[in-house]
Formats: sequence, structure tokens, C-alpha cells
Amino acid sequence: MTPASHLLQQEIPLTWYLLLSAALFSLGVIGFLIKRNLITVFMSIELMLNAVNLSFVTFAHQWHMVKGQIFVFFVMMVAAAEAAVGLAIIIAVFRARTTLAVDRIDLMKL
Amino acid sequence: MAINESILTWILLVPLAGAVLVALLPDRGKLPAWLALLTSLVSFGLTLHLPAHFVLGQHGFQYEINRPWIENPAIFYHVGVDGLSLWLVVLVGLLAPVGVLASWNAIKDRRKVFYALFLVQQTAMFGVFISLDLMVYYGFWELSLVPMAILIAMYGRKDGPKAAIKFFLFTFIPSAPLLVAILWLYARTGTFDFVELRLLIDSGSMPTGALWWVALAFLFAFAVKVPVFPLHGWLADTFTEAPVAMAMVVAGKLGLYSMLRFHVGLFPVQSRAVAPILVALAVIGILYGACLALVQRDFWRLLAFAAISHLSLITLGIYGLTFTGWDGAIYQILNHGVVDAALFLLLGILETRYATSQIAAYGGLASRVPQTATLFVITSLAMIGLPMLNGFVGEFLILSSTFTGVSHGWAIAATLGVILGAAYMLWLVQRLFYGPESELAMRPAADLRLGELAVLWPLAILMLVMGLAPAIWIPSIENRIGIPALKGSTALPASSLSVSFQGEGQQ
Amino acid sequence: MNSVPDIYRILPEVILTLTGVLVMLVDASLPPGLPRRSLGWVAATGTAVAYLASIWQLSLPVGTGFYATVETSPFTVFFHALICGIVLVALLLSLDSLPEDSHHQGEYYALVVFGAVGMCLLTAAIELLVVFIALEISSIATYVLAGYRKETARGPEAAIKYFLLGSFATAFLLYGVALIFGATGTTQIYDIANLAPSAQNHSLVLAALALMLVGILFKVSAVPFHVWTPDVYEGAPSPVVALMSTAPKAAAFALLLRVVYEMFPTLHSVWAPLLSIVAVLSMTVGNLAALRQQNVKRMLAYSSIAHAGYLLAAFAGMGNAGIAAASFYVAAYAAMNVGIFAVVTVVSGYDENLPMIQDFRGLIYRSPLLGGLLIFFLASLVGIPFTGGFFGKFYSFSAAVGGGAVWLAIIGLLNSGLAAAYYLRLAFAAAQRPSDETGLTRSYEPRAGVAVIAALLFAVAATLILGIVPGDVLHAAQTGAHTLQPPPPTATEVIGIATTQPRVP
Amino acid sequence: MLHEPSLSLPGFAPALPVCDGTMHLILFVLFAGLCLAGAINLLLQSHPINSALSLIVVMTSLAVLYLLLGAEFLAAAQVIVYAGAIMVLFTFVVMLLNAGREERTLGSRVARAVGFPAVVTILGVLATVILRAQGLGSASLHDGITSTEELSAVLFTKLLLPFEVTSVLILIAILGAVALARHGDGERMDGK
Amino acid sequence: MNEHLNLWLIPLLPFAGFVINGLLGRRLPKSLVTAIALLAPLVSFGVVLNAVKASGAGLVLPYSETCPIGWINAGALHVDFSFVFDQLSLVMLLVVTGVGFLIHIYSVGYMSHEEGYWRFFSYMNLFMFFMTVLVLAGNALLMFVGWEGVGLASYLLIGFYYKKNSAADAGKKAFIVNRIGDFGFLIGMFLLLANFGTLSFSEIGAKLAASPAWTGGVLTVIALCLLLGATGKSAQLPLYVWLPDAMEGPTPVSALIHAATMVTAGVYMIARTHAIFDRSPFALSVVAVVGAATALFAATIGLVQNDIKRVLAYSTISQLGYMFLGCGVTAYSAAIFHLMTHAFFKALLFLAAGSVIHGMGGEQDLRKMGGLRKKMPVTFWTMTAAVFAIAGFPPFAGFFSKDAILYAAFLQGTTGKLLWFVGVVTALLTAFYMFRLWYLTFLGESRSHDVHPHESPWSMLGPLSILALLSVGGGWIGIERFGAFLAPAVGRQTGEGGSAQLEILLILLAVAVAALGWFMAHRLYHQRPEGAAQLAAAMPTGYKLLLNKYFVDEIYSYTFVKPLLAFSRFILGWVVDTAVLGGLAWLLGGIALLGGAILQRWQSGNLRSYAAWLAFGAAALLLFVLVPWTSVLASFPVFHMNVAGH
Repeated sequence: MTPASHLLQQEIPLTWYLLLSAALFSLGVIGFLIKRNLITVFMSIELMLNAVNLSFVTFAHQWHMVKGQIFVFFVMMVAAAEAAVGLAIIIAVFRARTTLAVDRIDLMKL
Repeated sequence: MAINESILTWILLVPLAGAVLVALLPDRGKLPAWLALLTSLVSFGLTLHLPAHFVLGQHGFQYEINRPWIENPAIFYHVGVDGLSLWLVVLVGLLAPVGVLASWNAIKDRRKVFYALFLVQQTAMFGVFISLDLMVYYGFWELSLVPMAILIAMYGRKDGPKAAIKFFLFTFIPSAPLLVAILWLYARTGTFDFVELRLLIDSGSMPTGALWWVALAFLFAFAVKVPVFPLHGWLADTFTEAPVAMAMVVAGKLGLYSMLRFHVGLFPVQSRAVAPILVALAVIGILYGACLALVQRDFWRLLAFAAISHLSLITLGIYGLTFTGWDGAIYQILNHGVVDAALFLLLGILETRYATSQIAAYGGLASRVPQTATLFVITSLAMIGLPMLNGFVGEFLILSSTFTGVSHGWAIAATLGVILGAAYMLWLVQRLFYGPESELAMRPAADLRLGELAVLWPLAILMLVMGLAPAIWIPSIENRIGIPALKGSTALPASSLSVSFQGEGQQ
Repeated sequence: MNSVPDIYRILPEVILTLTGVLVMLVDASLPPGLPRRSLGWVAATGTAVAYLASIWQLSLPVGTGFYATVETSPFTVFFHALICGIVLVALLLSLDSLPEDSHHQGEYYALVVFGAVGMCLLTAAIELLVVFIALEISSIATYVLAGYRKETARGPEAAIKYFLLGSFATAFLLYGVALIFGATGTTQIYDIANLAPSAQNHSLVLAALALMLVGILFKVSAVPFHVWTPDVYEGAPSPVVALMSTAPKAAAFALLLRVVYEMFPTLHSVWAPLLSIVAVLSMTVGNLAALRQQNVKRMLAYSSIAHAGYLLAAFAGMGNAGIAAASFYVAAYAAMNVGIFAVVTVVSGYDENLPMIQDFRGLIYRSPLLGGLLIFFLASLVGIPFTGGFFGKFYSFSAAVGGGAVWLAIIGLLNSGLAAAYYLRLAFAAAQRPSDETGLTRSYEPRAGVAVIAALLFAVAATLILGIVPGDVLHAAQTGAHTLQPPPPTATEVIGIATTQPRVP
Repeated sequence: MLHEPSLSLPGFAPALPVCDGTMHLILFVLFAGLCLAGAINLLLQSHPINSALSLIVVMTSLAVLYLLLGAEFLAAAQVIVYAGAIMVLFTFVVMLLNAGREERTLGSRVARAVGFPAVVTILGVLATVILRAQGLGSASLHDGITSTEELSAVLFTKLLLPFEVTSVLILIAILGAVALARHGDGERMDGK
Repeated sequence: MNEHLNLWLIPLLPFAGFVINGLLGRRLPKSLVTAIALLAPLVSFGVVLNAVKASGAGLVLPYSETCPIGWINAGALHVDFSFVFDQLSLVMLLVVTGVGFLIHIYSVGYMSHEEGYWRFFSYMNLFMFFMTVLVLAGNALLMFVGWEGVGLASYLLIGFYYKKNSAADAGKKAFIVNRIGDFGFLIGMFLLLANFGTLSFSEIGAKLAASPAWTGGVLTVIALCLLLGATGKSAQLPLYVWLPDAMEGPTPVSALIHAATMVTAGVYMIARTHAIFDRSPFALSVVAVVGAATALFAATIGLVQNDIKRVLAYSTISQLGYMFLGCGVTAYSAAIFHLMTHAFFKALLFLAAGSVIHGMGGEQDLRKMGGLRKKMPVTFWTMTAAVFAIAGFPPFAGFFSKDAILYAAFLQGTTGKLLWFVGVVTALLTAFYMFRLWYLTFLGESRSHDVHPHESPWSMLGPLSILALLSVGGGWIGIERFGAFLAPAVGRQTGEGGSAQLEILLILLAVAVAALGWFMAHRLYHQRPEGAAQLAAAMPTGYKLLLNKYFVDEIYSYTFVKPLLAFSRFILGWVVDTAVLGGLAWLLGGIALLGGAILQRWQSGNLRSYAAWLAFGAAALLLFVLVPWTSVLASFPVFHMNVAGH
């Protein structure tokens, strides 16, 4: 089925959602690579998790399985927990180094 | 007869128990040394049980124990001795008290560590010689590196750790292919047992192409350990740095024994094919070591290159693949063990008293330390193969069998190298003991002490006895497994062990 | 039907959780200012009980619980016991090395114990959702522990690096889970195993495998996912490194075994060469990079990367042999690595400056026991016979050779020769006579309490037992390996997450 | 069992009153675009606050997409948990640390030389895989919506264990956050 | 009926003496040391005499004794401790133990003031032990024991004054040069083993006898190898260089080892293995040529040496050359005959020289002696007997034996006549330098004033006298009877074209030549003492060449020793060992370290780089898993590997 026929049938192929998810995921990865602030880097990770969530929801829709959605629910919880810990770590870093610049956190190398 | 069944286990356990005991008891004064001496004497006594009850002419391994150790993979605690290993075990036993006494005054601190590791080393060496399960064997083989390396690092003369690392890497890395080869054999046959593997390989059921690689891996590990030219890079530094008691056991024995047992003995076809190369390398090694020994300035280094020369001679005996050559090679391993031990002891004593190993610093010591000089001369003569002393018998057997059974040319070249041996040893004797008294000789230094005499004279007498009465040793040496047991054989059978052989040198 | 109460299936986890809660409660109820060292004993006791409980689980019939989300089998018991053991040793180690009056000891012990819950659960989980949560629990605990010396410059840096990269890798793992869910419609491992081979979108399965491997290989610090390891080990407190270099890794390897052998057994031809390549890369990179390292903790970090490589070599093995070898290696690696970090901890202390190799010079003269133990554990890491490290390597490469990957075994063993170079550098520094001018200015007076001695004893005993009489442990690993296979598909569980069928080993 | 084919139950009205096909397309394009735009903006903005706001846009848009896919509960949770709680936390920390514009640091050449090709590859491979995938089906607004009730029925039976275990996760997160973020008595050690 | 001769006592008694004196001598009183040291060879001598008596009483020779326990019994090699007593060993034993005993007695006086008295005697006994083993040995290997052993004793005794660098050097040189000869001996033994399968002389002889057509070929090679050994031990060209230096040892040592016994071992060995030499005309001619050349060569050097012992040393080499010449012309009995007489007079010469040195307080330079006749009359007269003997004047012992050799040579065709001529020239030179020595030492005026020569004690003069008697009468037995006696052991040479007239002619010629030599010496060193110097000045090159012994030591040093050392040090030591092998190890290590350094750079510390690597890994994994490599690689025929595919 071509996208055009979907258009006519007024249905969105799940492929689109998945592609969006992949794109968002990749943007998240790029974000990790280019952002210079620890907090925004962390945000990029959140973006990646969201992208994955979209995939889960899409697949849940495809398989008509609740489990995919529940998975997303758990991911949200985990994300929340991670956020708490991650931000605490960032605060600790800031206290110790008074900077949030990713590139300055390179005391340990080689 | 019960003791016959467990004697090998006792031989393994006694030094180990001694090591544990030494490690547990406090490091007070000479207590560890006394304990180690006691332990080593007991274990020496135990090893003497072996030749005493060895049954000549009995086929197969004796004092054999074969018990499962690990179920899967099937590793057995399989130990036993035959003529090949019998005297080597005794030699290790003999060198144990010698080593302890060699360290008596040389080791001044951390005696506990030293003697504990020394005894562990003993265990490992015993283990190597009596193991008949390849895994157990490999275990002991590797284990033997550790105390050696640590002690070189701890008691190194100038740059111990560096030499220790060199030693360790040189001998450890080649055992990697060895282990892979053993594993391959196991994957193929499901057994690590030497006897079974020999029969399996012999039956020709193994893929020959892969066996080549396996045999080569075995050989490589052993050749480095011996060391065979050009793999000797570690030896000189090790000799220079290692404490005397360790250096005297480091070279030769393990590698040469393993060559005979596990390369020639396990892969007759493959070893026969590489034998010409080994013979060539051995002869090169003989000459190379002798030439380099001539120009060394440090007596440890001189000894190292001399050792290369002598060990290469034994290698020649092994890869000549003649029965007589093997007799000679095994006998020469024993000789080399005894002679080298005495030489190390003497040079160690000199170094302890005069605090240098530079030959040039010495000279004219003979009148100051006449006993040392006398024993040194005797030992040197044994080393250069003076008839009536032990070195000669082995040398003659090896060279004559090479001449008659292998190649005139190589034998002549090897003989030339042996002749050169006189040059460097006598020159060393001269530079150390003769000539005008050097500044060093003026220093007050005691001649040999009672303890040292008590070791060296028996060794010297042993050299004489071994030179005069090899008949004590050789009949049992010929009672060996893994290589054809027919007298007068020229070479290994092509594929089977039960082929009969042409007489050697009978034309 | 399964007659075992579900709670028995997660008994160790429950005990550990209760222990954690107890630690928190006691911590809260103790008046401030009172020494909190006793909390460590509480945690250790709880862990010991959990250990016993996991051993006790052997008596349970093999089977699943909680609607087929967790299972109990010799495999899980093996790893439970291993993890509990490691945690116990790490706790004992911390008891004597944690500064008495600071550092939120309560939180520390609770975190360790809760982290253990995650690790244990990770090995027991047969439902990817549980896997994910368990992984997060263990990860978050280690993230925090890695940065526990938050007042130093390096502690938070270690934590943030570990945290961000860990989350990054977890996102990949999660994406993989999403894809496998997309391909099969389930996240239950047995169901996946049954459905994946016939999945309509096979490439989805493959992509899922790759992405999941990213997350798992990150946890086991295999090349090229190893980059975090040296930095994090350097910054984290030594007792924590002792824990985090072993326990989460053990759990991650259990997960890897489960994923490749149980979830994707049919993709053996894909992941086996992949893991072989990763193995070679890991051991080579780890060993080479460690060669020039002066910082002991970084060196050991690289060494742990190399060991991940040796371990991965076992995955080239066929079926049970590979699983058993890998399991055994995990145990051996854990024993010796905990041991060596225990020694490093005692030598350099919790508040260490960076422990450099020269700081170890003459250790055997300062403290024969510590020096000897250091050398012993290093010997085990080198793979000297009659130590656990030897048999670990032996089984691992044996499995590889059995699987036909002779080249892998050769490279691996040559690598272990290479590795000897840097291990020996440390060992011989310890064995070297200390010269006066090097002056042990940075030396730290080792506090050798009962706990730390017990910890060292445990590690030594384990390493020796694994080296001399590995039979029992190996037997356990083999029994575990037998149970790590997906059950045959039955009509009722083709689609769905729940199965209450007892599994036949 | 969870695999009932349709989760739409009689009596539940379609989620959106305007169940026009075109509407679906418009909504998808709009919010997918918003998502992407937000994500890109997140990358482009140099101030953390702006990035955080962009992320909130992404999350909210995703919530709408969840709705389009019939995940009603998730859409709500997305807004509440993610956009509401988590991002507030982010913003809070940004404020707390007074994080300004990103510093113009040297950056990482490796990230550019290795990272970007890698990302392109990842995206390419994933896209290929997705595009090649068969039988993924499609979504329309006629599809039912998963009820929260049903969701919770599964959550509290079949997935009870993960749910319970999550409590440990939360606990550990709290513990960790407390241990790390608290200016505490721990600093006494540093005096020496 | 063979009685038991207890031959084993002959070597073992001296050995016991060696052990006792060697171990305990330092603590024993001097008299006891002396007693032990003398008793051992004396009793040995007695045992020999007993054996001689037994053989006279009808003992069947060869008689052999074999130790019931074999020595080396390994694989195909069987060697026993077997002693053989036949005519040849009888003669040798008499010489060795007899002369040896005399020299022992002499040494008691000569060495009485030496510090290492006990050491000296223990070494001497050791020498006796090895020498008798050498003589008695029934197989080549056992002979080799004695062979090497006497070398050892020689080494020890030469280096007796070990504090002198020159002495220590000389000892080492002797041993090493001998070793080169031993190399030949060893190879010879290998060849014997390879071709005969045994080392026993009797078995070899039997096998040769069984195949009479077997000549040349490998036998030549064996013979030449043995000859190499013999040239080493008997100081023949080209291995003679050690013997002159060996004079660093105490004089009795020079007398016993480096004149009477050990150096003749080569001759003895050739005689012992004559069965092989007999089958190889080429080898025999080589022996003869070597002998003749050495005789002449050494004699020329002897002409100009100023050290009394060095003159004697070169004379020894020269005389040994005669013996080789004798062997080379298959006149074994003549060679052995000369060996015996030479033992008498050369021992006497050395002992007398020792007496002179003793009397002169250690002075050895001929130029500083002179006029000793009156001060040391006994020494003078005994020495005179010896000089006449060596010069070949009848009826002294040397006359008979030397002429027997020359006569035998003359009968060997053209080559033989050439060799004979060389022998005669050598005889001239011998007479000249011996009388030169005689004149310079005893006649004329004393040329040094600060020493006060005195006659030696009777412990020294006694042996001198006995040896003088032997030097005079030792040859009276005559070559005919001697040859007949030895014939069972060494065969009987057959000269063609010999006649009594020819023999007498040759004898007269030889005596005339000797007289000429005496006359020249008389002219140059007695009548016109400045004549020698003038002669030397007239031929500076030749004189210098001779004085410096043809620069042979230097040539050896520059052609063999130094190149070998340089090769070892630079090529092997630096290039091969350090540069190539060491470099290889270093290179491998360097590569590893470099790899480490590069991989460390991976660890840049930058979080974003790390993430990039993670992303890279993810991408790589995805590619690996999803690209069907087998089909991709199949398009490249190179890669037919079993890469993961699906």
C-alpha cells in the first residue's frame, strides 16, 4: 500500500510513527553529541527515551497489546527516578567543579 | 607397597606444606631458612625413594596415581615417573637443599617470603616432572614461573623487576599457544591424559594438518623455556638478576624434559620433521653461546651464554632422535643441573663476599680463597666435559650419536663448540683466581664456610661419581616411556611405536 | 502446576529489600552523631541471609513465578549466590574503609543492598520489563555510589560520566526492547525465543538484538562501549569499584547469556562471531591501553575491559559449554577482582589520592600480608594455575576452541601474556625493595579490621577454591547452563505473557 | 490474557469528536512536525531553559500522538509526569544552578568525526528496517482507545512484580538524590 | 696361565696419593706428604716391574683386565674400564713410572722451599694417574680419559705459579691448544664408532684384520683426525705453540710432562692405533711430513733461544718430530725406541737444567750463565751425557734410536730420502744448539757476578745420575732386539733395499753431522764468543725471525684468536644479540607500548567523544547484524570466510 492510498483511506501507516521515533531518537543522540551543557545533554537522553516510548506505543497499537503501553508507563517512572538522581549528580558536579560545561568535565583521561 | 602408591603425592605435598608452614610462622632470624632446609631435605629423601624402588625393565609408568580431579572437563590427577623423569625428580630434590644453603647468607631480609616461594617453586618443578595429565602438567608449568619471577623482582641485583618481567613475558607468552594446543587436543579427543593421547595420536586418527600446528605450539613453548637459539633473550638478564638459588633451577630442565616427553614423545611424526631445524638451531646455539661467553664481562652473563651453549647441546641430543642421544641428553640434563648448581653457588659466594660480578675486578683470589678456587676449578672442568667428570659422559653420548646417527657435519660443528667451552671457562677461572692479586683480593674475605663446603664437596664428588659410574643412572634412564624402548634405535618410527629399528652405526 | 509460592521465587531479593529498608530505618532512628558503622553489619548480615536464601532456592523446583516474570533455576541461583557473595565482601570491605563520621553511611549501605536487589532480579528476570527495571535499579545505585566522594573533584565527574553514558546506553537497550516487542508482540523472553525465529520482520529482530547488545555490552564494558570504565573506576571510591567492577558486571553477563542463549538461540550465527570480534577487541584494547598506565585503578579498569574480552570469548562456545564457561569465568573474575580492589582499598584507603604504581613499591616489605595478597590476586588475573583466573581463562578458551574458534583462543592467550606485562609491573613494584629516596610519603596506614580481613579471606578462599577445586562451582555453572534454554513452545503460550507451566530442565 | 485484538469496548465514544480522516493526517503532521521542530530546537538553543522548553514542546506533542494511537492514559501521564514533573525538575535545576548560555568550549572532534557518521548510519539502518517491515498496519481514529481500567487490570496482576519493584527504584532514586545533593555533615572530612 | 697382575693398582695408587695430598696435604707434615707422594709412583713402578717379570715368565700378552662394571653403557655405545698390558704399554709404563718416580725424587729437593709443596705433589701424582690410564687404556675412550687428564695435570702444573700471569696464561694456552687436538681425537672416535661400532683397540684391530682389503677412504680420515689429536698433545706443527710457554711450570714438570712422558702420548697413540694408520699410506705420509717439518722447524727456533728451558722445549718438539717421522715411515718400534731414550736424556736435560736454575737462584737466561762446570760438577757431567745422547754420538742412547728412525726413513723411497735429509739437517742443528747450550752454561767464564752457584742436594743429583746412566746405556739394547720385542704390539716395519753397508754409511754420516754441529757450536760459542753475535748481525731478518719463533704466536693471535673474539663481540654480541634479537623483542614491546599510547588517547576524558564511540559501536553492531555480509563478501573472491551471515 502506498502512502497515497492510506491518505485516501484516512489512515496513517504506523511506519510513519516509527520513522518519527527513529528520527527523534537520532536527534537525541545528536543532542548528546553536540550539547555543551550537562543539563541539556541529559535532556537529549530524555528525548531518546521519549522516542523509544513512541515506538512502544506504536507497536502496542500494532499488536493491540496493553503491555507496550505499560512499558511506556514504566519508562516514565524510570525516567523520573533517573531525573532525580541525574540532576542530583549534576548538582554535585556543579558544586565540585562550578561548571556545567561537558567539555570541562575531563579531569580523568588517558 | 602403600608408600609406593602415594610417594609422588608426598613429594608434591611436602614442599608445599613446608611453604605454608614457612609462610605462617614468624619471620624471625633464620627460622624460615631452617624450616626450608628441613623441608627440602625431607623431600630430597622422599625423592630418593623413587630410584630405590624403581623396577628396571617394567614397562609403563611407575608409582602411578590416576584419580579424577575435575569431572568436566575431564582432568585427572595423573602422576607417575619413568626413566625419563625419575632422575629429574631426584635432581630437583637434590637441588632443593642446595638452593636453601646457597641462600643461607645471600638472603638477608624477608627470608620468609623467599623460602616460602622457593618451596612453592620446588613443588611446581616436581609437578612438571611427574604430571601425566596435560592440564595438570600445564598448571605446574605455569606455576613454576611465578615464584621465580617474584623472587627475581624482589632480590634482583640491579634492575630486578625489569628482568623479572622480561623473564615472565618471554616464558609466559609462548605458553599461550601451548594451552591452545592442549585445549585443541582435548576438544578433539576428550582427554588430557598423556598415555591416552599418545595412543590416539599414534593410531593416526587425528587430522595431521592440525597436529602439525599443535606440535609446533608445544615445541615453541618448550624451545623458549630451554632456551633454544634465537629465543634466549631472557636468559642473560635472568641469570644476572635472579637470586642464586632460583637461577640454578631456571634454565634447561623443564623445557628439555618437556621436549622429550611431550614433543618428541607425543608427536613422533611431527617432531621428526622439525628435527633437522632443531638440530641446526642447536648447533648454532652451541657455537653462538660459546662465542658470546668468550666476550662477556660479567660472570653471570658469561654463565648464561655458557648455559645456552650447553642446553643447545642437549637439544641436539634430543632432536638427533637417536636412542643413545636421548640417553645422553637426559644424562646431560642431570649433569648440567649438578654442575650449574655448583657454579652458581660458587659465583654467588664470590659475589656475596666481593659485591661485584664484574670479572675484571677479580684476579688472584686463589691464594686467598683456595677452597673456592679448587672447587671452582673442579666444577669448571666438569662443565667443559673433562673425562671422568660427569659432563663428559653426556657430551660424548650426544656428540657420538649425532655423528653416527644424524650428520657428520653438525656433529663436527657441535664438537667444535664444545671445545670452545674450555676457552671461556678456563679464561674465567684464570681471570677470577689467577694472576696477580687484584685490589679486590686484598679485601678480607673468608674462604668457604662449613655449610658451603658441606654442599659443594658432595656435589663435586657427585660429579666424579656421575662421570665414572653412569651405570648407576643410565639403565633406569633407558627405562622410559613415550619414545621407543628398543636399544640401538636410530630414529623414531614413522608412524607406529612398534616398528623395529636398524642398529645404530653398525655398517 | 507450580505449587511454589511466588514469593519464594524472589526470596533473596525480598530479603535484600527488607535489609535495605531496615538499614534506612535504623539509620533514621539512630540519633545523629552516633557512629553508624553498625549499619554495615546489618547490611552484611542481611546479605549473608540472602546468600543462604539463594542457595536454599536450589531446593525449589525449576520454574517461574509472578506470571512468568521471574524464574528460579540453578542458573539464577548461581548468579544470585555470586552477587550476594560479592556484595557481602564489598560490604565488609566498606565497613573498615568508610570514614567513620561522614558520608551518609546509612545511605551508602542501603544503596549497596538495594543495588544488589536490582542485580539479583536482573539475573532472575525473564520478562524484559523486569529486566529493564532491575537494570535501572542496579545502575542508579552504582551511579550514585560512583560519585559518593562528592566533595572531591573526581567523584562527581565519575558519577556524571557513568550516569549520562549509562542512560545513553540504556536508551539503546530500550529501543532494542521496543523493536523486539514490535517484531514479536511480547516482551517475555521465552515467548520471544519461540516467536522470534518465525517473526514476520526478521530484520526488526536483528536490529533489536544489535541495540540490546549495545546496552548490555556497555554494562560489561566491552570495546567499543568501554570508554566510561577507566574514568569511572578512577573517580569512584575503591570499595565501590570493588563492587561495581564485579557485581553489576556479573548481572550484566547473566543478562547477556540470557539474551543470546535463551532469547536468540537461533541467531547464534549472528551473535557468536559478533561477540568474538568484540571479545578480541576488548582484550586487545584493554591490555594495550593498560600497558602504560601508572594509575593503579585505571590500570585495573583497563584490565577489567580485557577480562570482559576473555569472558566474551566463551560465547564462541557451543551451547552449554559456552554458558558454563562464561558463568564460571564471571565467578572467577569476581573473586579475584574483588580481592585486588580490596587490597587497593586497604593500601590506599577510601580517601585515597590516586593510587599510583610507585605508591605500591615495597608493599611486601611494609606489609607482607597485603603485598602477598596483591601478588596473589595479580597472579590470578594473569591466569597462573591453581588460581581462579587460570581456570576461568581455561574454560573460556576451552569453550572457544570447542566451538571451533581456535584463533580466538590463540589471540586471547597471547593477550593474557601481554597483560602479564602490566600486572607484573604492579606486582614487582610491590615486591621491590623500597629505596629510601622514593619515600613512601603517600603511604596510608592500612586499617586492617576484622571486616576487611574477613573480606580478603573470602576473596582469597574463593580464588583458591576456584583454582584448585573448581569442580563444584563448575558443576553449578553447568547445571545452570542446562536450565538456560527456552522451553519448547506450547499452544497456550504462543502469544501472551503468562505461563504457569513448570519448566523442564 | 492481554492479547485481545481490539481494546475498544462498546459504550466508549471515540476519543476525538472530529473523527475525520483528514483530521488525523493533519494532527499527525502537525504534531510530528512540532515534535521534530522541538527536538531540533532543543539542539539549536544554547540556553538550557530554551532547550527545556523545547523539550516540553516535544513531550506535549508526543502526548497528542499517543492519543492518536489510542493511548489515552499515557497521553495524560506524558503531560503530567514528563512535561509536568520531570521537566519542572529540570527547569528547577537550571534555575538553581543559574546555568547560563552554554560555554563555547573547544568541543570534541571525535564527536563530529565518529559520532555524526554513526548517527547517520543508525538512522539509516533503522529507517531501512522500519521501511522494509511488513504488516505493521496503520492507525486511524476509528481505532479504539485503551482504557485505563484495562491497563491497570494488567498492571496489577500480570505485571505486579515490576510494579512493586519500581518502588525499590523510586526508593533508591530518593536515597541517591539525598546522598548526592545534600550539603551534609560529610564535609567534615575535608578539613584535613 | 695368566695370574692377576692387578694393573688397576698402577693408576690408582697415584690417584690415592693425589686425593690424600690434595685434600689433606695442607695440614700434613711435609715429610708425610713426601712419603705419600713418592710411595705412590714407587709402588706403581713395582707393580709394573711385577708385570714385566710375569711377562718374562711366560705371561701371554696382550693381557687385559676389565672392570666388571661397565663405564658407559648407553644405547649402542658400550665402553668398559679395560686395561691392556702388552709390549707397547710395558715399555711406556716402565718409562712413565720409572722416570716419573725419579723425577718425583728430584722434585723433593727442587721444590723443597716452595709454598705449595703438597699441591705440587698431588698434581704430580694426579699426572701419574692419568698417564698410566692413558697407557693402559684398552679402548680409545679410556685413553681419552688419560689424554685429557694429563692435559689437566699439565694445565695445573704449568699454572703452578698461578700468581704469575704468564704462568696462568701458559696453562690455559696449553689446555686450549690441546683441546683443539682433542677435537680431532673426538671426531676420530666418532668415526671409529660409526665405522667399527666399538672403541676397543683389540676389536678394531680384529675387524681390520678381518677385512684386509680395506684401505684408505674413511680410514685415512680417521687417521688424520687422530693425528690432529696427536699433534696437539705431542706439540707438533701446527699445534706446538703451547709447549714453549709450558716452561712456565716448575722444571720437574717440564722434565716429566713436557719432555719425558705426556708429550709422547701422541706417538704412543699413533703406535697404539697403528693398525689404522697402516691402512692409509696418505695419513702415514702426513704423519711423516708433519714430524720431519716439526723437527726442522723447532730446531731452527732452538738455535737462537736464550732461555735454557726454552731451548730444551724446542728441542723436545724437534725430537718428537723425529718420533712422528718414525711413525710416519711405519718404524713404530724405532719411534717408541726413540721415545724411550728421549725420555731418559730429555728428562735428564731438564733436570740438569733445573739443577742449574736451582743453583743459579732461579736464573734461566743462558747469557747470564757460564763457567758452571766447576761449581756444579755432577750436574755438568750428567748434563754432558745427555747432550751427547741427544746430539746422537755413539754409544749414547740417542744415537741408536735416532739412527733407527733415519735409517727407516731412508728406506722409504724418494720421499723417505727427502725426509731422511731433513732429519739429518735437524740432527746438525740439534747438535749445534745443544752444544751451544752446553758451552754457554758450563764452560767459559761466569757472566753474572751477583749469584753464587752451588751444587744441588743429592735428592736431585741422585736421579740425575741414574738418568745419566740410562742416557748412556739406554740404547744398548739395540733396535733389532727392541723391535723384535715390540713386534707383537706394533708390527714390524719392513724396509726394502736395506743393507748393513748402507746402514753403516748412514750412521757415519749422522755422526759426522753431529760432530759438525758440535764443531760449529765450539767455534761460535767457545772459541770466539762474539762470533754468534756477529752472525746474528749479519742476518738480522733471519735472526729476528728465529728469535721471535717465526711470529707464529702472533699469526695465530691475529688470524684466529682476535678475529674470533672480535666476531663474537661485535657481530654476535652487538649485531645479532643486541641489535637483531634484542631489537626484535624491543620492537615488539615498543609496538605494544605504542599501541597502548594510541589507545590511551581514545580515553580523551571527553564525555561527548565517549558518546560518539558508543554511537559508533551501536552503528557498527547494527551494520554487522543487518548487512548480509556473506553475500556482500561473496562479491570479493578474496573473502571466503565464514563470516556471520543470514
